[in-house]
Amino acid sequence: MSWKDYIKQNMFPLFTCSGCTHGTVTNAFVRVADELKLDKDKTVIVCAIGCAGRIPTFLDFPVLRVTHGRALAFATGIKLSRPDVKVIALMGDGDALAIGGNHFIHAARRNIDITAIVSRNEIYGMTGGQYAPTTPPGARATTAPYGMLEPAFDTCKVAEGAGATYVARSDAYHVQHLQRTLKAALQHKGFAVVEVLTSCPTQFGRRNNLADPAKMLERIKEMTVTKAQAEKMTPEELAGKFVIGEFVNTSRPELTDIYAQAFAGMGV
Amino acid sequence: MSWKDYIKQNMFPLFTCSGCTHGTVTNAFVRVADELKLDKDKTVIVCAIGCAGRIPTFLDFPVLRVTHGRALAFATGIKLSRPDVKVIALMGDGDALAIGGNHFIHAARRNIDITAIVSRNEIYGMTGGQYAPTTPPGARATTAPYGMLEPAFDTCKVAEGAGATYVARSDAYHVQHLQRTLKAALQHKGFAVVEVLTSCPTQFGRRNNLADPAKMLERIKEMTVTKAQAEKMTPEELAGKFVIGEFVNTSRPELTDIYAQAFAGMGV
Amino acid sequence: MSRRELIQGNEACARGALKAGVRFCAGYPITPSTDVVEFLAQELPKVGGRFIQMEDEIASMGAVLGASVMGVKAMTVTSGPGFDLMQENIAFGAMAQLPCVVVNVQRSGPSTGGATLPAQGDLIQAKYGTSGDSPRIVLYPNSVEEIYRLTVKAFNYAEQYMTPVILLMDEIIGHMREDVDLEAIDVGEIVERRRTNIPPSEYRPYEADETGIPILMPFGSGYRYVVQGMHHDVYGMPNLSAANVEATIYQINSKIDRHKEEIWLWEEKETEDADILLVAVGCVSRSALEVVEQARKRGLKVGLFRPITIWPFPEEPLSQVLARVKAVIVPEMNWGQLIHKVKEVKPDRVAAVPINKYDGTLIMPEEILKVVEEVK
Amino acid sequence: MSRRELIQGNEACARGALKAGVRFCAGYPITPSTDVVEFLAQELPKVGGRFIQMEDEIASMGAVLGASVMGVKAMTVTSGPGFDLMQENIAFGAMAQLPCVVVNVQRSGPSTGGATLPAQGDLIQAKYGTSGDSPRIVLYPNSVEEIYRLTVKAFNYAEQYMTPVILLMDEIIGHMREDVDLEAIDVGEIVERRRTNIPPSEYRPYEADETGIPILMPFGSGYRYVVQGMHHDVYGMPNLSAANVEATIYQINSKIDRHKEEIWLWEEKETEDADILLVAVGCVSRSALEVVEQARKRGLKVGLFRPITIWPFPEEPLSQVLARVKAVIVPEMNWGQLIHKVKEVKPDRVAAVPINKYDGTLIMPEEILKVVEEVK
Amino acid sequence: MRDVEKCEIRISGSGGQGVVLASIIFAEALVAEGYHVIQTQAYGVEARGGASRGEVLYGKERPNYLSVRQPDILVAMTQQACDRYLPSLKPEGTLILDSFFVERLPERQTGRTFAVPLTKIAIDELGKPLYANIVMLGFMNGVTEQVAPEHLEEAVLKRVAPAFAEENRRALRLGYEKARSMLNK
Amino acid sequence: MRDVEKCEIRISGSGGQGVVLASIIFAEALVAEGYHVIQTQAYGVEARGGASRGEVLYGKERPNYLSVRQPDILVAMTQQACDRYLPSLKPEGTLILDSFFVERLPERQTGRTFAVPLTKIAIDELGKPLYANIVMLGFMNGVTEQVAPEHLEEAVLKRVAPAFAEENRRALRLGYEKARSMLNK
Amino acid sequence: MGRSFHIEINTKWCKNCGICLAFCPQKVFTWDEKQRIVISYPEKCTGCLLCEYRCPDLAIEVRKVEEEESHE
Amino acid sequence: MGRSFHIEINTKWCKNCGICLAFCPQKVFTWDEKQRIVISYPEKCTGCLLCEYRCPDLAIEVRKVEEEESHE
Ligand SMILES: Cc1ncc(C[n+]2csc(CCOP(=O)(O)OP(=O)(O)O)c2C)c(N)n1
Ligand SMILES: Cc1ncc(C[n+]2csc(CCOP(=O)(O)OP(=O)(O)O)c2C)c(N)n1
Ligand code: SF4
Ligand code: SF4
Ligand code: SF4
Ligand code: SF4
Ligand code: SF4
Ligand code: SF4
Ligand SMILES: [Mg+2]
Ligand SMILES: [Mg+2]
Repeated sequence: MSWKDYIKQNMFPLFTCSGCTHGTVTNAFVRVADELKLDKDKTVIVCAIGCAGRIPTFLDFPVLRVTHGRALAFATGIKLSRPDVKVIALMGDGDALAIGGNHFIHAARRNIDITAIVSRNEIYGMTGGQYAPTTPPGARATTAPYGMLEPAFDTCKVAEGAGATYVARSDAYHVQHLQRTLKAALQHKGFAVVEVLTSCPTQFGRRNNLADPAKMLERIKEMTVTKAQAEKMTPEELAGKFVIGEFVNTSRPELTDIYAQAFAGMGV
Repeated sequence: MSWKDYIKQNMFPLFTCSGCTHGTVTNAFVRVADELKLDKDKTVIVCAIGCAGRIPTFLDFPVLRVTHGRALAFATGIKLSRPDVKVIALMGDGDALAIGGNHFIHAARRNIDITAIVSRNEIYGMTGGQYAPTTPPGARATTAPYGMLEPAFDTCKVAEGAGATYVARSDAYHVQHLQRTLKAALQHKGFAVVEVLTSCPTQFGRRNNLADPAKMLERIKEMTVTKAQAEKMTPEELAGKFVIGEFVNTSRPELTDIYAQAFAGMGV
Repeated sequence: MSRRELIQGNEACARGALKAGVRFCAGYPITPSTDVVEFLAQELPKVGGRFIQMEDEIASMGAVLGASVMGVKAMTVTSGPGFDLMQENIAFGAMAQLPCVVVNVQRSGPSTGGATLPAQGDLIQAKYGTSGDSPRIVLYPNSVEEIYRLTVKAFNYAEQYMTPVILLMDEIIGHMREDVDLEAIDVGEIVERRRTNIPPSEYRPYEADETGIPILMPFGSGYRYVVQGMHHDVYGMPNLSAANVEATIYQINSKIDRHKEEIWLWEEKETEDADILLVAVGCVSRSALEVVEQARKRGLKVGLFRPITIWPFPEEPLSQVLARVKAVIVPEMNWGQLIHKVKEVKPDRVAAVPINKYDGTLIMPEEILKVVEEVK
Repeated sequence: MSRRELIQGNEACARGALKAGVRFCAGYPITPSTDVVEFLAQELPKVGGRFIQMEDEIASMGAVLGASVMGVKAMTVTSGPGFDLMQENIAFGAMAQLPCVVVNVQRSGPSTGGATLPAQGDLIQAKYGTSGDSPRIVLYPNSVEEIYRLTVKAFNYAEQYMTPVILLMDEIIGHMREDVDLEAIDVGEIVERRRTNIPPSEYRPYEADETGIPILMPFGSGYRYVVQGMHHDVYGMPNLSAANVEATIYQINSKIDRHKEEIWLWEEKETEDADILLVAVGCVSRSALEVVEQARKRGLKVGLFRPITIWPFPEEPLSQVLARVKAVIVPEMNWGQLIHKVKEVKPDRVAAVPINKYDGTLIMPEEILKVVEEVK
Repeated sequence: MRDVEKCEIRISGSGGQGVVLASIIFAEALVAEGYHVIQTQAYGVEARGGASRGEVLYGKERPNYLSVRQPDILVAMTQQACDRYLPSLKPEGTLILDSFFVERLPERQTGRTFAVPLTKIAIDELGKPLYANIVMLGFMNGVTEQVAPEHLEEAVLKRVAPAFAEENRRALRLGYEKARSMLNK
Repeated sequence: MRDVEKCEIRISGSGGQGVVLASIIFAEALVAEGYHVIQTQAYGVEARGGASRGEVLYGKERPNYLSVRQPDILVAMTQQACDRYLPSLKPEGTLILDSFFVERLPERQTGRTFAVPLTKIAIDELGKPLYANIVMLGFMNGVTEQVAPEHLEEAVLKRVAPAFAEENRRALRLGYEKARSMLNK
Repeated sequence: MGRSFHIEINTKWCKNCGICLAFCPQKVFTWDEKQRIVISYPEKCTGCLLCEYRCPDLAIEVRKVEEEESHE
Repeated sequence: MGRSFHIEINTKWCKNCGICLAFCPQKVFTWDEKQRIVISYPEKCTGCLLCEYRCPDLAIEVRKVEEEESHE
């Protein structure tokens, strides 16, 4: 097996824009899938609507692509009804955190064994560049013609506050770090969240003088710092930066295990 | 003016069960309203469905009682369209955190100037005793006939993770603390969350050998510790306890202020 | 007689679901439907099934469809406002062709309305609650025994036609208790999802065979494909070509329309020689039955046509009866919904008289009888 | 001629809303409707208004109603799946009698379907998308100019009848551009919410006067009462007595039904002597207009009846026309929705012929003409 | 036991008095007795503390209609319930009142009326007001003789916690005996 | 300019080529020219990089029907677009191809066909391929003479960033001159 | 000049939950035979107001009374 | 025994975004006149794989080649 066995090669190229680093997450994901030798027939990918949510249809897994924002709700039904199957949710930031925010925090609370990967491109790509709950203050979006007025979520803090047992951030520039992080998340038992900083040159870039894919990735490079670096920085220096690394890696009983234990000996 | 001017005396008694301490929150609220001399005509109460959500119809304010879980969504429209009006959302725990969880985290992110008071009775009272995302593990509910299997939210951590600028917890036993806390929250500028531990003798109590209202309140007394006490306790000792007090009290630009500044000089 | 038990309508629904083989239920509490999930929360673990209370109705419906894609018989239960919230995902199920059962125990609305009051306000919504052309099979029982049988039927239809099926109830039939011997009821064959032996490499999940109904192999069984709510090709891949869009919409709708004669269920009571026909469903049909009895005693030729499948609406059977009668009376606990289907079908010659009650109480036989006397 | 501009349908909608006095818009992006909110995001601050993108459509609809209760003219804009999600809160608006405008730019569905493809699949949902008996006024324009005028009308109806009004569009009319001189369009009077001088102590918000429509004083104006979606008394307090339930449902529905003749809007083209009537709405009605022209040239007596208010459906005006024709053809871009209303109204004598296209493309004049030739 | 063609019972009171449960128990006893039974209730979740009622329709044939219109037997365990439902009672019907709560006794021209301090009996003899509904069932059956006492007892025991079986049996007996004694004098 | 009773134009290409924008600009010029115009497009968000098209219908009367069926003028800026839409072109209609991308030139019996390296002109003369659509507009108007050049220029300037006005003007002129030169030979 | 406290229970609002009784530091309240709350020892009241604040039905009021007044 | 690397771009998948070019530490790639990516200096490649991992279209493969092989 190689990473190519995890994609539908005959469907490629991807439908995405040139330089869309959602694809970089896919790239890392399939390599880690290969490294972990994920069983394609005992794994289900759940995704939804948006550019990030469409890419998984190009993966060679059983793929359930659901209504916008609802990946984790469907995933919960999958996992609880078939706990033996590995469940991975691949989501856009609007998908996971705007309309899907409630399922996100409840999946975290339940600590159900799902790996949730959120591609944070700071915009609604698919619908043409509206602001997301991750758009940086001041940035332009079609619905923020005077610059983004709302504060952005710290996804990792939301996940942690809600109870996720694995929480980490990586990005599309630091691809090796990204692979390591995805690997750790996929091996974690319980609800694992990885936020990946990505870039949308078409809808975010064009409106923010960053239409060039390489420039957008350069920006990610510049705005990320490791936990070690962050520790040495002042709050002012940290403003606008994203810390990459693991924030939570802990263990508490996983939901389908709790069910299994509670009902052990009962039923069939 | 006295606290009685803040209720519709002619509609009393409350519809609630004997010993339902949602009413104790109401009691504290109207006293603080009186203390702060809230202008009844420049304040709007928003609430929704559930026992906690029905009590506010007995308050002598303009009251918008909306669909289950949506209080903060409606409140956002109220506040943004009329920033001069004070907006207070009174919610049940299912209302605020189960179906309403997404609005809760987004209101926190936006730091919109709304005071959100969540009455945590650890159950769905109105619908007859189903489990809530706050029901303690092991407790019985009609939908948890074998005891609650899911972990409960730490509301204050969720609020903090999402960005609320005032976060505190109090309870229906420590009524003076409760009044102080509500007062601080109501005076805070930005999104303020107060979780109040309350008791539902009918639906939670009956199923958990605590049908007696006084016993249920006794339980709250026993399960609460102050921050000072908590600091001296081990994690084991803290298990199952709730810390009362202020967790976040910070300041960052408030949403309607940001709008006002961004558009100052524009328009009418 | 000895095994007759007093059983609540909602409980009969849960027991019917277990009989049909339900193994997953996700729900969110809402009066007057909650008893169903409470019963399942108790019973599912005993048969190796799972119940979960989700964060809201959207999530419940999502989780149910998640279970369905794994090949598990799944259901959810709700009422009015919750049914509103489920619509988008029900339509997803229709589009993705995932079987499941959605029980809606109607209450008085719109909006929060009256949680504890009976009404029949969701008849049209049950079919047309979503955007786009979403097919629906909707069943509406009128007794505890029938609730049990139709719940089984609902699962059977779901699996057979690969689509969400709505079981519509009302507060009265959901909460009432009747004596029944469930064990003695012959529910017929329990339908299981079709399977195929086609090797995965040749499998085209959304290519319908002569039945017009796709065979969707459960995820995790060695067949890898895409299940989604966007227009798609035979592999489930997103595709917006006119041919694919047409094929998708045709497939999901025609599989019901083509088989409507096998799907239709209805009851006729004394319609052979009726001058006046009552058309009624659910709790109101029980009053109507009483009216037929009492009217016949008075020498009035009154009959009852009771659609049991509300959707697809049994148009032809009804129109056959309507061809014989002089007038049709449609008592319903809403502002007027069933009447529209009746008007669509009825000949010009036949007067259609609505009786609408929307005060949260059951239409009484006397109220119908009064109109019968006026119309006759 | 000189002030004619090329304007997009969606933009005309936003500009109509501004003309009508909209001061609050909450939305959630969804193709093909998003242009409307994008335009408002740009323009609202200039008139002291506010736009916010909420976390989802449920929240958008909630925020809009929150603004409405403060007396602010408010709107939201969505499409298919988002419209599904808004239903519960739209019904809340209907029940609480809060005016607002909901724009639904239809796309191909059900579910995610085809975001960029035109369809007319939400005609019935627009009225019956929620549980219970929820009244709706639904307007459906067919040109850029009419979008502008009907958006103003939608706000006028909303404020006049104290109810949410749906402006239904389709992808084609939303995205097309036509040359219009908006400034020159006379939109008539801009309706403002009624007010009262009754002192707060005597104010009973939900006691309808002879118009049947309540006067709801904005919150924050010195009147304290309860606005809610549960059945309530004249003060808005929760109340489930049969009398109150009946009064609530009667009030919200009859205020539309009683005034339907003032609300109805429709267009007739060459119907006086028509043998064959086309009934069509939105983008399809433009093809139908072309058919009328071409058919007349061929000597075929074809006319068009275009409902502009889809709900309340202009039954009487249509039935008057139907009384004169021999056949009626109903071309629509769905599996068959408008046809049901037509069948309800038409005499037995008149054949009703559906043309349904659901492949995500516009029905072409030729396709209709072919059926005209067959029917004639 | 009496042989009944068709009968309607309404048991009314307030939220916490267990009137709905009583109606279910009685309905189950009627099933055991061989009747076709429909039991319904005014569902009280949104009316806590407010009026509450359980109803039973039964007969040799399955009743069509689903709601009690004119009860043959009316039980009222509060003043409010009595005031509200008395008009619906058949003129010749049987009225049973809990005189502990119903202070204004109604005047009736026809039919039998029994004013019994059901709750007081429960408190005095069983220590808890919550047995009042079971006392009532015993009493009602005592005066109306609809079901064999053993069927009623079985039905009660099926619905209460086994730990309290004895108390419930006693409550039933107390009610039944009260009925017999009132009928005998 | 020509006096046109009724006309349909289809401008087709791929996602990033600005064909929809070009159709809007041309439509605006037509409005200035006094026509009643309808502009539509195949909306490309879900078809990134895929086929994309803008269409204009216009005439002295307002067109009823909303979609181009048989264009009088077809512009194809990619091979794919050319292959796909050529069959719809009126036999006597005008075909304009960007020969930088369209490598297989179609054979037509009737009508005019212009193969022009639009994108190459844009790259060579203006340094950026993205001016190709404006070059195309100049060219199209040059060969079809539907609108006064000043109306077209105004329409272009209304839709582009002021900073790039000069480049756009030049692009227009390049296209127009190319047209004139091709027509003259 | 000592003080005493006047305690008033609004019996129309009170639901006899017993919370005031259970937590009054001075044991001012008792039950009657119908399980209703009675103010049995008002003289013991220290005016801590806890019962007033805790009452879920807003049914208690505790008022300070000057000694002289209370003599009347 | 030295090594070299064989770089292959799947031109059907590559969208010429330029990310590989911009971030290749060895400046292996250049643009052609139609703004397409060209592997101009394969010999400079150190096999760091960053281009392969960063490519959003999974279009690059870098394979290690033993010197001998690469001579052929
Ligand atoms: C209920 C619903 N609302 C809105 C939409 C429209 N929609 C499609 S994708 C999307 C957001 C895309 O943003 P994100 O999730 O960040 O993904 P990206 O495209 O940026 O990868 C939206 C709002 C929808 N399909 N369904
Ligand atoms: C959309 C919707 N779903 C479900 C319900 C039913 N419902 C009413 S109140 C409630 C929960 C009540 O719990 P909580 O918010 O904790 O309030 P409490 O009654 O405990 O004070 C629910 C689920 C509803 N009204 N609307
Ligand atoms: S629009 Fe943005 S997110 Fe979507 S494919 Fe293009 S670059 Fe990626
Ligand atoms: S059910 Fe519980 S929450 Fe509701 S009023 Fe009774 S005690 Fe309070
Ligand atoms: S606390 Fe209030 S409601 Fe409870 S018994 Fe005391 S006075 Fe009555
Ligand atoms: S004020 Fe304090 S001392 Fe006095 S009755 Fe109340 S709780 Fe007891
Ligand atoms: S990074 Fe990939 S897609 Fe981009 S230019 Fe290089 S090979 Fe092509
Ligand atoms: S492997 Fe490294 S050195 Fe070689 S081409 Fe790729 S990025 Fe450059
Ligand atoms: Mg995004
Ligand atoms: Mg609660």
